[in-house]
Amino acid sequence: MDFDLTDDQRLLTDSVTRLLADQYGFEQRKSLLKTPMGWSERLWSQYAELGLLGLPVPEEYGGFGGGPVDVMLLMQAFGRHLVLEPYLASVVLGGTAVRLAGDDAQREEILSGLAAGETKLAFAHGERQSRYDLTDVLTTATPDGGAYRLEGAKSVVLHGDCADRLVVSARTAGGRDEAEGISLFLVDAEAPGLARRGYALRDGTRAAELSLSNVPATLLGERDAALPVIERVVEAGIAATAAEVIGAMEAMQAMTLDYLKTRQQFGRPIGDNQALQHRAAEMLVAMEQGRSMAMLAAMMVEEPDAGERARNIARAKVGVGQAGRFVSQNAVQLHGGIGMTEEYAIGHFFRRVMVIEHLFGDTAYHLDRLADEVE
Amino acid sequence: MDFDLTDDQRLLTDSVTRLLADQYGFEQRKSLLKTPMGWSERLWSQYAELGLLGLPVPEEYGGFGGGPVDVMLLMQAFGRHLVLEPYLASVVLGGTAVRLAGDDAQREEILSGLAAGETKLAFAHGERQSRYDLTDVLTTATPDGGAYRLEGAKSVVLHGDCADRLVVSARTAGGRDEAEGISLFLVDAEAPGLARRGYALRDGTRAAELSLSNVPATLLGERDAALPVIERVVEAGIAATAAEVIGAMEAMQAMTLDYLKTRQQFGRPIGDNQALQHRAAEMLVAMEQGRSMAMLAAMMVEEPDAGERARNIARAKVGVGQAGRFVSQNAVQLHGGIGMTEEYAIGHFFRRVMVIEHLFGDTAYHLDRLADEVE
Amino acid sequence: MELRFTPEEVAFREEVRAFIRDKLPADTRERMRLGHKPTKQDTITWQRILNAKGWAAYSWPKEHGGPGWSAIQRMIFLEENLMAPAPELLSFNITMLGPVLVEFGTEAQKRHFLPRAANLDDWWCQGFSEPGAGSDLASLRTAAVREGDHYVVNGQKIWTSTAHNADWCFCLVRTDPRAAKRQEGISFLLIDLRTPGIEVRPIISIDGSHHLNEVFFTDVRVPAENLVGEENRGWSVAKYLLGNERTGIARLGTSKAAVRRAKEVAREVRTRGRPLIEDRGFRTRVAQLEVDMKALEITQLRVVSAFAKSGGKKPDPLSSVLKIKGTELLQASSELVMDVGGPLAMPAWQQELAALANEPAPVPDWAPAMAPAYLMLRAASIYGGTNEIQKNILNKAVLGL
Amino acid sequence: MELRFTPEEVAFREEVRAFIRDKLPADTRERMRLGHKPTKQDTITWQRILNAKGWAAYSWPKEHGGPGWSAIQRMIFLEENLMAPAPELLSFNITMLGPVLVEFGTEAQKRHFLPRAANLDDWWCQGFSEPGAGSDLASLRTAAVREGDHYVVNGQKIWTSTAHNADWCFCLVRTDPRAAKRQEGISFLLIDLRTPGIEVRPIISIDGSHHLNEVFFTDVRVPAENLVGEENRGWSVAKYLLGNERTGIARLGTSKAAVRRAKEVAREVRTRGRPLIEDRGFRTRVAQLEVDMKALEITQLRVVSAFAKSGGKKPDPLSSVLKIKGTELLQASSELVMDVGGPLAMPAWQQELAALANEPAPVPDWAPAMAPAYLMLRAASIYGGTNEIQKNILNKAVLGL
Repeated sequence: MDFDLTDDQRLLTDSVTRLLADQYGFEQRKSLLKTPMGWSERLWSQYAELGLLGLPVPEEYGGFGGGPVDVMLLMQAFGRHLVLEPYLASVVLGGTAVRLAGDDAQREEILSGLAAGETKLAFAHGERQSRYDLTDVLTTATPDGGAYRLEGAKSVVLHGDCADRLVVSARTAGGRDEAEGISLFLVDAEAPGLARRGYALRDGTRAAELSLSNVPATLLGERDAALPVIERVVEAGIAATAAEVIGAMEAMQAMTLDYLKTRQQFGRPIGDNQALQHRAAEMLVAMEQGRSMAMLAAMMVEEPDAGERARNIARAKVGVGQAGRFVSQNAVQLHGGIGMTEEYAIGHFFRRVMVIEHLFGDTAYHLDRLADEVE
Repeated sequence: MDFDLTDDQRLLTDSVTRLLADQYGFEQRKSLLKTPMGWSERLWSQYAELGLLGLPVPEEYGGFGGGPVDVMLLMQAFGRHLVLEPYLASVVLGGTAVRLAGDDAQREEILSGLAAGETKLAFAHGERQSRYDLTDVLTTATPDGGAYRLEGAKSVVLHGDCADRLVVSARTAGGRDEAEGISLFLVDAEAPGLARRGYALRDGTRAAELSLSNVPATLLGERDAALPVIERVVEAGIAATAAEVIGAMEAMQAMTLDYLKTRQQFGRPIGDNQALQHRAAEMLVAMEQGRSMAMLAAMMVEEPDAGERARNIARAKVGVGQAGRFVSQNAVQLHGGIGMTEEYAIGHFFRRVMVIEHLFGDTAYHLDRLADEVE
Repeated sequence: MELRFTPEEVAFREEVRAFIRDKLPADTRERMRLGHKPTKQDTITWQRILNAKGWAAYSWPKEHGGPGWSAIQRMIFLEENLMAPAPELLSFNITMLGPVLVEFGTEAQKRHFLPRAANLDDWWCQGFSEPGAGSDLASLRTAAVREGDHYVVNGQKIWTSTAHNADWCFCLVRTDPRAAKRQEGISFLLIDLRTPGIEVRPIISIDGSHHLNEVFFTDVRVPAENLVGEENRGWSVAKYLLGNERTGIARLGTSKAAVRRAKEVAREVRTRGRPLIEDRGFRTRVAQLEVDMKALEITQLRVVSAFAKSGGKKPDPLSSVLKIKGTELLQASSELVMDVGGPLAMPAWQQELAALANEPAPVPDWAPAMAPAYLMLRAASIYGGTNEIQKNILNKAVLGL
Repeated sequence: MELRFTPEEVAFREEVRAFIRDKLPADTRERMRLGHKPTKQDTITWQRILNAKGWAAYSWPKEHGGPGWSAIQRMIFLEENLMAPAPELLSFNITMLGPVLVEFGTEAQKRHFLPRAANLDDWWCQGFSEPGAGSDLASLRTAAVREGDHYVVNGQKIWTSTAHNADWCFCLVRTDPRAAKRQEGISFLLIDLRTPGIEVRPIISIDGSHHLNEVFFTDVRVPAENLVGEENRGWSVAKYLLGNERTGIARLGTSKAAVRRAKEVAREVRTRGRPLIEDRGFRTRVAQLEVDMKALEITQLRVVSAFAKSGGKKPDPLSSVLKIKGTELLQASSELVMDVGGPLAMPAWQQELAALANEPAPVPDWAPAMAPAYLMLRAASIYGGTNEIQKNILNKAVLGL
C-alpha cells in the first residue's frame, strides 16, 4: 500500500499539467467546441509526442507500458480541464479491446498506430435498445469467406464520428440477452455500408449513431466469446471516467471556494455564511470519498479475480457517481445564476459529470448489480 | 377542504391540553414510569370523565361518536406529553376491532365499558415470527361447543399486561401467509391457559408476550374472514400514532429551539450558528410535511375505497416515519450530550418515535408495498 | 376540520380538466407531452384561449377581470394546467404585474395595461436583478433621472427571463442615489422595450436554451406616467409583488407530470433484461416521490387555506416550505426523468434535430426532452430567493432564530 | 503509487485474525457476536491477552512496549479487532494517556504508569468536559490550587465515560484563573479516583445503560508529582492528546460487523412472506452501505499513510473526513440492525432478561441487542467534537473559508 507517485508518474502529471495549463484554458476550449470536429488534431499530435496515446500500450508496440494508475493520473488531469480529445474512446476503450482481444498482427498494426497518433479507434457496442445491458446485442455478423458482414446499428458511440477503425460487437450466435454468441470485429471507417451520423453530447464531446448495412469486418478475438472482453473494456472505461470525475470535482471545488471567497452579497463574501461553509465541507467529504473510489477502480482494473474486479468496479461507479452528482449540483447551487450559464465553466463541468454518470451503467444500475451479490 | 377546528374540536383540545399541562410534566411522567404498571389509573379515570375514552365510540354505546380527526387531535396532544396510558392499545386498536367486528351484544357490552373506563382492551395479533406480515398467523383456534379454544403465542402485544379483555387473532383455517382463514376472538384476561409476561418497551410504554394454551375464547366477527378488520385496525393504529408523532415532533422542535436560543458556547448562543439554524429550518420543513401526512392518514381512516385507503395510509406511514426519524435524530444531535441521557426529555421523545416507527410496519415495509402499486 | 375536497371542488377540478382536454391545441399538447418547452406562440395562444374563458387573470379581483375563485380553486386550476401539461400562464403578466397594478396603478395604467396583460397582448418581463446583486436585490444600481416628463434610464439588468420575447419590462430603478437606506430611493417603472437605447443580449443556459438575457439601458427615455406608485417608494411595490399569493410556488403539477412521464418511458426502455418499470429500485424511487408529492400537496392546501383565511393580506412564512420542498421535488422528478432516459438522453439532440430535413430522426421521440428539464431546473433552487435564503426566512419569521 | 496491500500486510492481517480467532474467550466472543457490549471483565481479560502478546500498546514507541508496527499495520490490527468483534482496547489507556506520558511524562510517571496502563492494571478515564462547556473545552472551571506538594482540586466533570469502572482519571484543571487567555492557566493532572472527596454519579443513557458519569471533586488532594508537563501548560498536552494519531477514529470495523450482523439476522426474519435477506430494498441498502464502507476504508488508508509519511507529526485535517463519514456509517449501520430487528427490537429486553432466573427467554437470542447500538451511537456524531465542529475544522484547515 503506497500512495506516493513514482518518479515517472510525477513526470507524467507534471508535463500534462503544464501542457493543459498552457493550451486548455476555458476560452481555448470554447473555441474548440465551436469547430466541426469539436476537438484539436494539433493537441492530439502533442499527446502522441508526449507519449500519452501510448501510455497504456505495451512497450513492444511502441507504447509506454503504463498501468491503470498512470491512466488514472492522466484522466484526472484531463478531467480538470474537460479535455475534448477522443482519449477515452480511442486509447482506453478501443485500445483495451484490441490489446485484450487482438492477435499479434492486429495488436502490432493497430496499437502501434494508436500510440503514434496515426490511428484513432472507437468502441461501438451499445445499441438503441440496449441501454446499459452488455448482452443486449441485436447487430448480427455473418461469415463471408474468411471475413464477416455486419448488419445492424450502434448508438451513442463515443467519438464514433472521427475514428479510423471501429471495434464493433455483433452476434455470431444466440439471441438477445444471451451471454454467449457475441463477437468483436474490426471495421474500417471507410468500409462500404457504414453510415455515421456524428453529433455532440450535452457536454460538448462527440458521439455517433452508426448504421451498418452489409459492412465487411474482421474478427477481433475469439468468436462467440467476446463478452468477457467487452466487460473488461467497460471496466477500463469506468475506471478512466471515474478519474476524470475526480479531476472535474477538484476543478469545481476550487472554483466554488474561489467564488465563495470573492462574491459579495449583503456587504460581505457569501462564504461568510456558515451554512455555505458546511456545504463546501460536505462537498469536500464527498469528493474525498469519490477519490478513494476512483483509486479503487484503478486498483481493480487488472485484478485477475473477475468477480472481485466486477464487484469493486461497480462499487466505484456508484461511489463516484454519487459524489459527482452531489458535488456538481452543489457547485452550481453555490454559484447561483451564473452557474447556470453556457458562458461559465461550472455548467460545463456539471454536464461532463452528468454524461459520465450515464455511460457504462448509471448509479442505480450498478447498485442493483451489487444488490444481487449481497450475501 | 377546511383546516379549521370545529367548536367541539377546539373544546376537546383545550381541555386535554389543560389537563396534560397540569398533570403530565416530565417529572410527573418519570415517576409514573417507575411504577409497576407504568401508567396512571387515576388519569385513566379522568380521561373517562372527560369523554376521551369514548371519543371514537358510537353514541349509542355511551361514546362521543367522534371521527378520525378528533382522534388525531387527541393523539397529537398525547404525543406532546408522551402519555403512557393505554389509549392506543385499548381505545384505538381494541375499540376499533370491536366496533368493526362485534355483534350488537358484544359492542354494547364492551364499548360501553370501554367508554366508561371500566374495560381495557388490547389487540393481540402479532406473533414472534410475523414481524409486520398481517397474514403470518400461526396461533390456532379449534371449535369447542359454541365457543373456541386457542393455542399459540402472541408477541409485543401493546399494553397486553393490563388489558381486561383481549382481541386475539387465530387461524380457523388455512396455513401461514394465507389471507383467508384468520378469525378474531375475545379472550378474558383471567381465562385459564392464558399467560402474560409484561414488560416495558424502550420508550417506557408497556407490552406483553402472551402464551395461549387451550384458552377459551369467543368468536368476534365473521369466521375465517377477519383480515379486512385486522387491516382496518392497523390502519387506525397508523393514523393515531402518526398524530402522536406530530405531537412529539412539535415538542422536540420547541425544546430544540429553546436550547439553541439559550445554550451558550464560545460566548454566544449556539443558535447563532447558521448551520444549526438551517438544520432547524429543515426540521421544520420535515415536521410540516409529516403533519400533512398525519392529516392524510386521518382523512383516509374512514375512506370506503379500500385500495385508496390502504395506499394513502401506507404513504402516511412512510412520510411520518421519515419525518419523525429526521426530526428526532436532529433534535438529539442539536442538544448534544444532554440529549443522550435518560434524565432529559429529548431522549424519551426520540425513543417514542423510534418505537412507533416499528409498529404496524416500518418505513421500508410500507414503501415496498407502495412500490408494488406503481403503475 | 374537513380534510376532503368538497363536491363542488371536485366538480371544479373536473371542469378544468375537461376544458384543457378539449381546448388545448393538439400540436402544443404533443410537444408538452414529450417534455419539450412550449414555444412562444404556444404560450400566447393558450393564454388567449384561457382569457376568452375568463380564466387567465385567475388571481385578480373580479372587477379587473378575475374569475372570482377561492384559493383552493386557484390551486386546483394551476395544478391541472401544469399536470396536463399545458403551457403556464405568463407569470410576469398574471401573478406579478397584474396584482401590482391593481394595488398601486393609476386608473389609466389599469385601464390600459390590465386587459392587455391578461390577453398576452403585451408580453412582460421583470427587470429586478443586476450584475453583482443576486439575492441582495436592494443593492441595485440602474439609475433613472427625472428630466421633465421623462425618466432617463441608464444601467444593466441580468437574468431577465424571456426579455427577448417581451414587449414591456417592469423595472426597479434607483431614483435617489443619496437616500439614507439602500431600500429607499428605488422606483418601479414600466418600460416599453421598443424604446431606443435598449439592448437585449442572450444568456444561453446549460441546457442550451435561450431563456435568460442581459438588458442594457443607455439613455432610455421613459414617460413619467409609467411610474407605478410613488417615486422612491418602489421597494414597497417590489415587496408587495414578491410577497404576493404564492399558490403556484411549489409547481407541484410539473413534478407530477414529470413522474408520470418517467413511468411512461420506463415501460419502453429496459434494464437488466426487463422493462425498467419492473425494476424494484425504480419503483421504490417513484413510490418515494409519490409520498413526497402527496405530502406537499396537502401542505400546499394548508398554506393556501391559511392565506385565504387571513384575507389574503399576510403571506404565510410557510410558503418558504412550499418553495423548498417544491423545488426539491422539481429537481428530483426531473432527475428521475433524466435517469430513465439514460444514454439516449445524453446527446444534445435539439441541435441535431433542428439540422434535419426529411431524414428519420436518429432517436426515439421521447429521448430529446429527457435531460433539458434536469439541467434547467437546477435553477429552481436559485431563482426567487435561493433555498438557502428560504431557510433564513424560516429561521427569522417562524423559528425566531 | 501501489494501491494494493503488500503480501506482508496481507500476512499480518491473517496473523491478527488467527490470533483473535484462537485467543478471544468463548463467552466474550458470543456476547459480542450477538451485539452486546463487552463487560468490564471482558475488556480487562482481552486487553491482558493482547498485552501478553505485546500488542496492547499498539501505537506506542517500541522502547515503551509498543510492537513497532507501521501505520497500516496498526490500522489492520484495529480493524480486525473491531470486526471480530472483540472488545476494544481501552482507548483512555492506549491512545490517550500512553502517548501523552511518552511525550510529556516524567521518568517516574512513565515507569510506573505505562506498563500498568498497557496491562489495564489501572483503568483510566478522561476528565475534560464540564457542565456548560461542551465543545468549548477551554471554558473549563474545575480549579486546582497548589498547597505545598499537593494540588487541591474542586469542581465538576461531566460525560466521564466509564468513570465508575475507573481507577484513575487524567484531568484538565484550571491552575491560573487570572491567565490572559482561557487556554492558558490550565494544567493536566493524574488523579487517583480513590482519593477522598471524589464522588462519581451515574448518568443513564437513552439505551438504558450506565456508561457516562458526573464526577465531583471536593477538596481533593492530588500529589504535585502527578502533574504532567508544566503547570499552566496543560492545554498543549490536551491538544497533543486530541491531535494524536486517529487511526481508529472511523471505527469502520464496528460498522462492518454491524452490517454483517444485520445480514445474519435478515436470514432469520421474514418480510412480506419471504426472508428479509431476499428483500430488494434491504439488499440495496446493504449494497449502498458496502459501497460507502469501501470508500471510507480507502480514505482511511490514505489518511493513515499520509500521517505516517509526515513522520506522525501533523494530524491530517482530513481525519475530520474520517470522523464525519465514520460516524455516519456507524449510525447508518446500527440503524440497519435496528430495522432488521423490527418489533422484537423494541422491548427493553435487558431489564427483562436480567429479571429472569431459569425461565426460557421470551425472545430470540438476537433480539435484545438490535436497538441499543442505534440508541447509543447517536452520540457518535456528538462526542470528540460534533460533526458540525468537524465541518468547521475542514473549513478552516482545508478550505480556507
